[in-house]
Amino acid sequence: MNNVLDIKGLSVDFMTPQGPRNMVNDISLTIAPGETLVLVGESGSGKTVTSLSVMRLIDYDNGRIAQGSIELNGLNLAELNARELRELRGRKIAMIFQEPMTALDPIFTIGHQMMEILIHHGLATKEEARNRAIALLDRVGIVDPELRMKQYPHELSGGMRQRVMIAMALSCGPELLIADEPTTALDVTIQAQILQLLQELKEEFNMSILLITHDLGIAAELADRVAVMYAGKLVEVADVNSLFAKPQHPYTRGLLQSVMTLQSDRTKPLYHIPGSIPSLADLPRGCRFHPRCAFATDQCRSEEPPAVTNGTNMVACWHADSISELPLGAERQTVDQDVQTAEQNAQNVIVQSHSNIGDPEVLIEALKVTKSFNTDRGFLSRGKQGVRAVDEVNLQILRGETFGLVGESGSGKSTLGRMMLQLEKVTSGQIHWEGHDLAETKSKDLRGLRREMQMVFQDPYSSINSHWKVADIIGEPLKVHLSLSSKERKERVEELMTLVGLEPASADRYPHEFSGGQRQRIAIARAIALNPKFIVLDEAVSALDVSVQAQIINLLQDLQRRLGLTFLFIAHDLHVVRHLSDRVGVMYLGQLVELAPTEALYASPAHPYTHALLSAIPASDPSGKKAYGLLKGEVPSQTFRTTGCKFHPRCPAATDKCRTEDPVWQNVGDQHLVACHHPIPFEGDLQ
Amino acid sequence: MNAKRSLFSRAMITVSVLMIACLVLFALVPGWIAPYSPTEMNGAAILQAPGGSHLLGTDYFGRDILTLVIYGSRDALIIGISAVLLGGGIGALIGAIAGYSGGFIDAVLMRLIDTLMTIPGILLALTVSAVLGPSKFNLIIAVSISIIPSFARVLRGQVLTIKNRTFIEAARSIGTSHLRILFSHIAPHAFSSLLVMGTIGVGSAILMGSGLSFLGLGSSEEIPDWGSLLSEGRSYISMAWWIATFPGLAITLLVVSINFLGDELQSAIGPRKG
Amino acid sequence: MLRTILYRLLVSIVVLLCTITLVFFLLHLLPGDPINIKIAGNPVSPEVVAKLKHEFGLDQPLHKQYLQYLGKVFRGDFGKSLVDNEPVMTKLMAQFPATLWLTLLSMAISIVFGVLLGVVSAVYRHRSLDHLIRLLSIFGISMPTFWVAILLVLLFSVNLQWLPASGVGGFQYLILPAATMGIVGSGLIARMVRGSILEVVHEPFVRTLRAKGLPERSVMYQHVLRNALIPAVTMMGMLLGELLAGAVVIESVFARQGVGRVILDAILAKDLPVVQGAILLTASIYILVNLLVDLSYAIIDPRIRQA
Amino acid sequence: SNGDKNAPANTASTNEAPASTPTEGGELTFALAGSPSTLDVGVTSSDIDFRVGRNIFDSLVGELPDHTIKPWLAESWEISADKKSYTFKLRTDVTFHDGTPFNAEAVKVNFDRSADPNGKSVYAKQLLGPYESSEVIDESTLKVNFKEPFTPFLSNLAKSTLGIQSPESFKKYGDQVGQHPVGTGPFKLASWVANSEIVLEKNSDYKWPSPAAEHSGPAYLDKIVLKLIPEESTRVSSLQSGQVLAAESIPAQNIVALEKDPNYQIQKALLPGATFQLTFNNEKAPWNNVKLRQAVQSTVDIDAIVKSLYLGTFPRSWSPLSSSTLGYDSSLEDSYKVDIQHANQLLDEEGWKLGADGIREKDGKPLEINYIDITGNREKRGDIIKMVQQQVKQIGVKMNVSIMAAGPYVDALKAASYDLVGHSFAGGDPDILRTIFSKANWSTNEYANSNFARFYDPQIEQQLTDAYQEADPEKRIATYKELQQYFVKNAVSIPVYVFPYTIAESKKVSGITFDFPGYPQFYDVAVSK
Ligand SMILES: Nc1ncnc2c1ncn2[C@@H]1O[C@H](COP(=O)(O)OP(=O)(O)OP(=O)(O)O)[C@@H](O)[C@H]1O
Ligand SMILES: Nc1ncnc2c1ncn2[C@@H]1O[C@H](COP(=O)(O)OP(=O)(O)OP(=O)(O)O)[C@@H](O)[C@H]1O
Ligand SMILES: [Mg+2]
Ligand SMILES: [Mg+2]
Repeated sequence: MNNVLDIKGLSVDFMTPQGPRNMVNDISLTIAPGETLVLVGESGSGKTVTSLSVMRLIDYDNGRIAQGSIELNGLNLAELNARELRELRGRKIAMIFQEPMTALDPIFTIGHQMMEILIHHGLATKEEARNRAIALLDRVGIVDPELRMKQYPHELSGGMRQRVMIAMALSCGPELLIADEPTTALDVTIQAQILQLLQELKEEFNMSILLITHDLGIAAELADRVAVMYAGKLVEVADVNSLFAKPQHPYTRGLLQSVMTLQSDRTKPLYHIPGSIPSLADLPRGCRFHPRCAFATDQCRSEEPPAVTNGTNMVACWHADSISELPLGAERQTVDQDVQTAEQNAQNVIVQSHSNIGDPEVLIEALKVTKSFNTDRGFLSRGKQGVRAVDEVNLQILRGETFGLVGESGSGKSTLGRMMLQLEKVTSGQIHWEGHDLAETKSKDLRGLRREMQMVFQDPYSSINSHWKVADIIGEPLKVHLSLSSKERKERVEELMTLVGLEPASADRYPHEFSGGQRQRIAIARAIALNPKFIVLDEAVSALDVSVQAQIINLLQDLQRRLGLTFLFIAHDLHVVRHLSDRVGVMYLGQLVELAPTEALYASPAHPYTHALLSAIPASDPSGKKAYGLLKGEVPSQTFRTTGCKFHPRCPAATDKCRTEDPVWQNVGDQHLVACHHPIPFEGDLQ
Repeated sequence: MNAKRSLFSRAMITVSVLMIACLVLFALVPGWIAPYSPTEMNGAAILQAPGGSHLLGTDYFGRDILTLVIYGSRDALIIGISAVLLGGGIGALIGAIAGYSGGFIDAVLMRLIDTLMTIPGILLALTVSAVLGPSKFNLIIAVSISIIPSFARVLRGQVLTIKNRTFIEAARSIGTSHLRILFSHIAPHAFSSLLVMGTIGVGSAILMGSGLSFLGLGSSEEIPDWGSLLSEGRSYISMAWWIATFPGLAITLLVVSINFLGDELQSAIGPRKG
Repeated sequence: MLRTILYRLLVSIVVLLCTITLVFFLLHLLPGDPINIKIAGNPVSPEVVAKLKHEFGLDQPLHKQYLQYLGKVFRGDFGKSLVDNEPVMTKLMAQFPATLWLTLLSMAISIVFGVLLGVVSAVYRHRSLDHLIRLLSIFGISMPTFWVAILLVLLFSVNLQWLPASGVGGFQYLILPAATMGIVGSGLIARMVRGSILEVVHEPFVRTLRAKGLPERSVMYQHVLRNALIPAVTMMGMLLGELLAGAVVIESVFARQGVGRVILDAILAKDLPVVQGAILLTASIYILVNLLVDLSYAIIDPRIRQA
Repeated sequence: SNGDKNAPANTASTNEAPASTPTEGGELTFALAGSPSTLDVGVTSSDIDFRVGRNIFDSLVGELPDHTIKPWLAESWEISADKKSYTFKLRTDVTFHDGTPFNAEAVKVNFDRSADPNGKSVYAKQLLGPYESSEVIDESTLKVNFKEPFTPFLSNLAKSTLGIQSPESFKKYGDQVGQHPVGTGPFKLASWVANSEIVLEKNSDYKWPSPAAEHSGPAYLDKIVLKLIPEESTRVSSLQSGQVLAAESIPAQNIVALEKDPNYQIQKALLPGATFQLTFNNEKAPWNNVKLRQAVQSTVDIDAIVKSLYLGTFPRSWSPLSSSTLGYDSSLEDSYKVDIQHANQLLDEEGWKLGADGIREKDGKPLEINYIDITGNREKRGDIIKMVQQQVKQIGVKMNVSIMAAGPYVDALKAASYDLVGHSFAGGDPDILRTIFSKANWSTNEYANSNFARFYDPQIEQQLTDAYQEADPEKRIATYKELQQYFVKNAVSIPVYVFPYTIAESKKVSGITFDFPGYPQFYDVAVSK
């Protein structure tokens, strides 16, 4: 077969202050014409480095191809000089990056940046370049391309910028398009639009695509073949269907099982791969996966498994043959035991839990809460122009429940959560805590109340102070609120660490010595240190890799059960929300649009927006590939006030009434409320 | 970062550290090193050229230049370090408070700093020391005042970014007091850039101090500082070049070393700026 | 945009007011009676002292003096010199052009050499040329200006007799003083430009540009440099302040006329109205330049332009 | 000591330019050691103003180096019998630069203005002493009346301080007349850029030169460009780089170098008046004790100081009066010498015993000298103190030096909180002794004054008064000699050096002369091509 791209035995080294370090090790990959190869793997596994090596862009980051060859239609890229490479880049191979926000030069117009590439490659005169750029922008779905040509990147939304990036990548008609997590930074609805666009364009432009993602759902939907990376090595490459149906490598199997689906059993703990991905600086001997592998043998511990090719499929595991025959879930037994031992450890800790679990009494309540931010600072413009981040939201959270809050970026989820904890002053409305108005509470009493409510944040890297020792981080709330002796505090910290599954012995270490998942455990330990009643979990697992995400979710559920906690769980990942929550609220542009018990919401979303959100989720099952129920457009800016229902500009079912009248809350089922003029009637199972 | 660069840096760091260590040693125990007494005026040996019994020559009092350069390091370091501790400390505090409080307090404090900023450092120092009179103490005050704004600005910026990091919000959600947040959470993060600022600040304080001495507003103690030695020697430049040249060289080398270390510290903190 | 300009303008005026106040009280609260200094060492009767005090308004309570001064400043009257009775405004305006030319030329030298060296240094980063430039620019900012001035005069005026050692006149009189200040300025700018280029080089968009296949030349000079110059512009605004202040030393070493000299003399003579006027002049220029810098930001940087 | 004994005030030191016929026209560039603040000589007190003013304003009389008074704008004069009135006969052919005729009225206006007790005049007022009034007898006759006899008057009159300004200019420019000087002199102001340069232009109508002049008619030069260069080394570099043809106030170290250079010549004038002296606060303990003062006097090695700092270019001073002043007592020269033993003995006798730290003490108090001075190392005075500080250590005296800004300095003078202060006072007449030692000139709370010694002795006070009223030159000189002997014997102050006003010039320049108080005159100057 004549491959567009043929990578053979590629190894990449980076010069670091500590000397050269191998980041990608002995990778072989091929991509056929018109094929989509999806490269999946957890954070830090070397996906980006691989893709940059293909472009030889690692040269600019002190990277170096140590071994192997990269052939593009027979031309070895590893041996080209800078000028020859320049001629290929952008023209034969194009690339789209993860961060659309920063991937464009902020001080040049979109038009300039679009035309530049055509002119530099000598493919067009200025005039032709302009026309071609406009046509391309039009093709990637940008409205008013001529106007956009004159605009600067910051004037465009993230989705639009990513479209510009795509248009730019397409402009010279490349043979290979590399897309490195092109949708990770985008909302689900936008992600769906972009992915569909890529699908369409692939056919239209007849290119091959190397798509990098950590989302198996995306892989399932788009891939012809999937390559799985682990710690700088390829562990499995397979046709998409066979990979999902019959994964051969234990890591692939683990990944697939960690993925949550809309069908997973909410009451059971999630499967997770134990441990975490090793640092490339400190790799285990033998198979790099062996410390986390349920099937590891002595051979795995000492010898590196070779990549065994079998048709288009390839796997690097000593026991691939035997393992692939096992049904998925065979590992579960072992892992469940693992969880149980952790639980047993925790049992020894005396936990003082709150009473009246399950009492449906309201713990915290938001009454017509509104939050406006002034966007323009300075006293010349006080008042007027503001963002209504949260707009008259009413919400009750009951004792012991987990309330899930979903919605696209900027819909006001975090702001609402922060107002509930009085970290942000309400502009109007009230927050009632056990019946008391928090706004009326004196700041001294409020400090005391803080013991009862805590927060866990999205980013485990920035939510704990990197200059402090773990013991001090976890001990801080104890120090602030209780006058314990340092010995008592130390004991309590150790208890807490055990409780969240951290080694108490590591109390004297600094955060940078921990993995992301472990850091999130530290943050959780800090949050539960004072036996709070209520915890706001703001995207608490969004930044984590799938395998780690599952561990944390299990931990949270476990803690909630044992400590009688009440959770406000904020997330944009609908699977995760479904798994954890008892009830779910959907926010759009600062307003709550739908509120329902989890099962009801997922089974029969009543609001068109909820429906669109659910249908935009890629299903991690290649057999269930579907056409997206795409939502048009993007979330409009909040400063731009619309009359009527805020969702109407994007709503497929919008009527004149929606454009003029604010929707009122309707009851469409047991505790199932929706703010819509035309709720979707119950149709039975969504799938 | 490649090997070659670290070689250059390493060599320079070594030279700088040695240089500074030398001068600190001079400042601590000048008497052990200097060949003569700094106040000894040898009428029989005025304006002697370098060499012989006076390695760097003598000035018109017949004092040994090498001795004076060695003793002068004390004043230079005292002025540089105390001005940074005083002015930098005040500036950092103002900046931290402004950045952390935000709103009205921030606006007021920053306008104050802007005001200080509009009057160029040396002018401010000149005015202060002209009015207070020339003494080492007043010189330190003058130099301190003029370095307040830069510290305040940098620290405010630092605090503003740190303040918006989630771990600060986490601390607030725990109920940690503002004072504790400022000093236990924010301070350690701002420390590294404060260190860089401080290092470079010592250099510029030494320069400014010697400038004021040069203009005749320095200290009038028995042992001259480098700035006054330089100003003393400048009218002898064509007759006895060594009087002005060596103290000038001493200032330059000290400040170069300090600045170089500051640079290296900076790139150690923000490795990308390399 | 208009609002931004207005806002900045308002803040500038507030700052200027603060400066006037600060300088006024700084000078008036510190010890030493200016009239005494004026007549120092000469037998003058108390009546004359009183008369002089009255003439300069120094017999009034401080707050009255302050209000009067403020009122006069608003009418563009900075009072008159205690030493020679010349109106401060006239005095300063006569001196200002010389300082302006000096500052502008040294600014030009600083920018031309600074940007050039900074760019070369960044492009050849971590190579010998870069090391050399870094070393030079550190030396540039670390050498005392008066020392540099002395050495330059010794070389170019006394020994080579190429350039005049002092005074004001044609362009050749400007060269040495401007070069002295330019050495510091170029050092500062070179370091700044190098640093900000190296920062921009690591921005993700640079990777995009390379991925597009643009030649390194246009990546560096067209995109990176332009982005890097934005922060450098602030630096230049600040530099102007430094240079204006540096004029105090340079003008005195080179015996040039100029505001710096006036300030130095006036400070030593405690000629309050002149010191105040001169500092206000410097401060106003500084404020004005930084206002312009802020606004020029808006022109170079589209992100701010639309804000 | 330095061979300057009995030397005339003007010494063109090295090779004088050959006396050929001077070239007419051309311009002289001259580096001035400061920036005049005003050229209103009647008001100012600053030397630099008078130096420039000398060439713009003429005086009624001129004083020659031998202290004889010669007619200038006044053709002759008579002194009344009671010595209180002077009647001048003025020249009638003189006009000011602005065309105003010079006459008795013009002179009266000048004197009245300077003597006005409420006027701003500082030095001129002092020079007019007990001035009472001026009477215009006729167009060319003026009678000046004093309240009491005032012998220094004629000598004072010769100074540019009492140079005659155009009365029209007072009316026209008011306060600003200092920026627009109008005189009768050989040069008139053409332009003035502050801190940069002052340009003087030839007065082509000039035909009333000073008695010391060597030619008649207008000046040779068309133009004089006075470059204002306060920084001494810059001034010298400007001369060496050929930017100026002549420069004044050349520091010692450069004099030495320039004297050796065949392209330059050096001219010096020892300035008359009170020399630079270290004056004790004679009122304050412990230095009100003459023994203690004498101990310091025999410790300070003036020769060493003068040699180190001025490299032999400044003569050492033995008397509070400069050697070029009328009545200077040359017998004081070498009248005392460095004698540490003697000094120690004096201190021992007075009960000041050496303490452990090498400082003498008595009643638990250390023997300290608090010296104050103003910022700026003018004429290396700061350096003198540094040397003195080291020298007095030998006899166990600790010297504290505070160098202050102008404000605090004046405050300290008023408060009389110092023990020692350094100062000089330029002036033509020996009456300057009254300025620095008369009780009338003590500082009060109100303002600082000129008797920094805070010296008072009724008998000496009487002698000072007698001396300035005495008309007989012989007797007058005798009194002044007595006074000088007294001040030196009692170590009221320690004279240090006589300031030689020095001009270095290119060999192309000839004819720079000095008037009596030592200000340069450019009237006879010519610049060869
Ligand atoms: N310029 C560089 N210098 C040194 N190390 C680097 C460089 N770029 C990447 N690495 C290291 O290479 C390893 C692989 O990184 P890579 O970015 O390819 O991971 P990834 O799979 O893309 O992860 P993510 O999902 O987080 O994007 C990481 O350990 C990273 O720290
Ligand atoms: N401090 C603030 N100042 C101004 N605007 C703010 C501020 N905080 C939030 N906003 C605005 O309020 C809106 C809601 O923000 P919020 O962070 O609550 O959204 P979110 O739903 O949590 O989004 P994400 O999923 O991106 O975290 C956004 O438009 C945001 O720009
Ligand atoms: Mg990546
Ligand atoms: Mg959020």
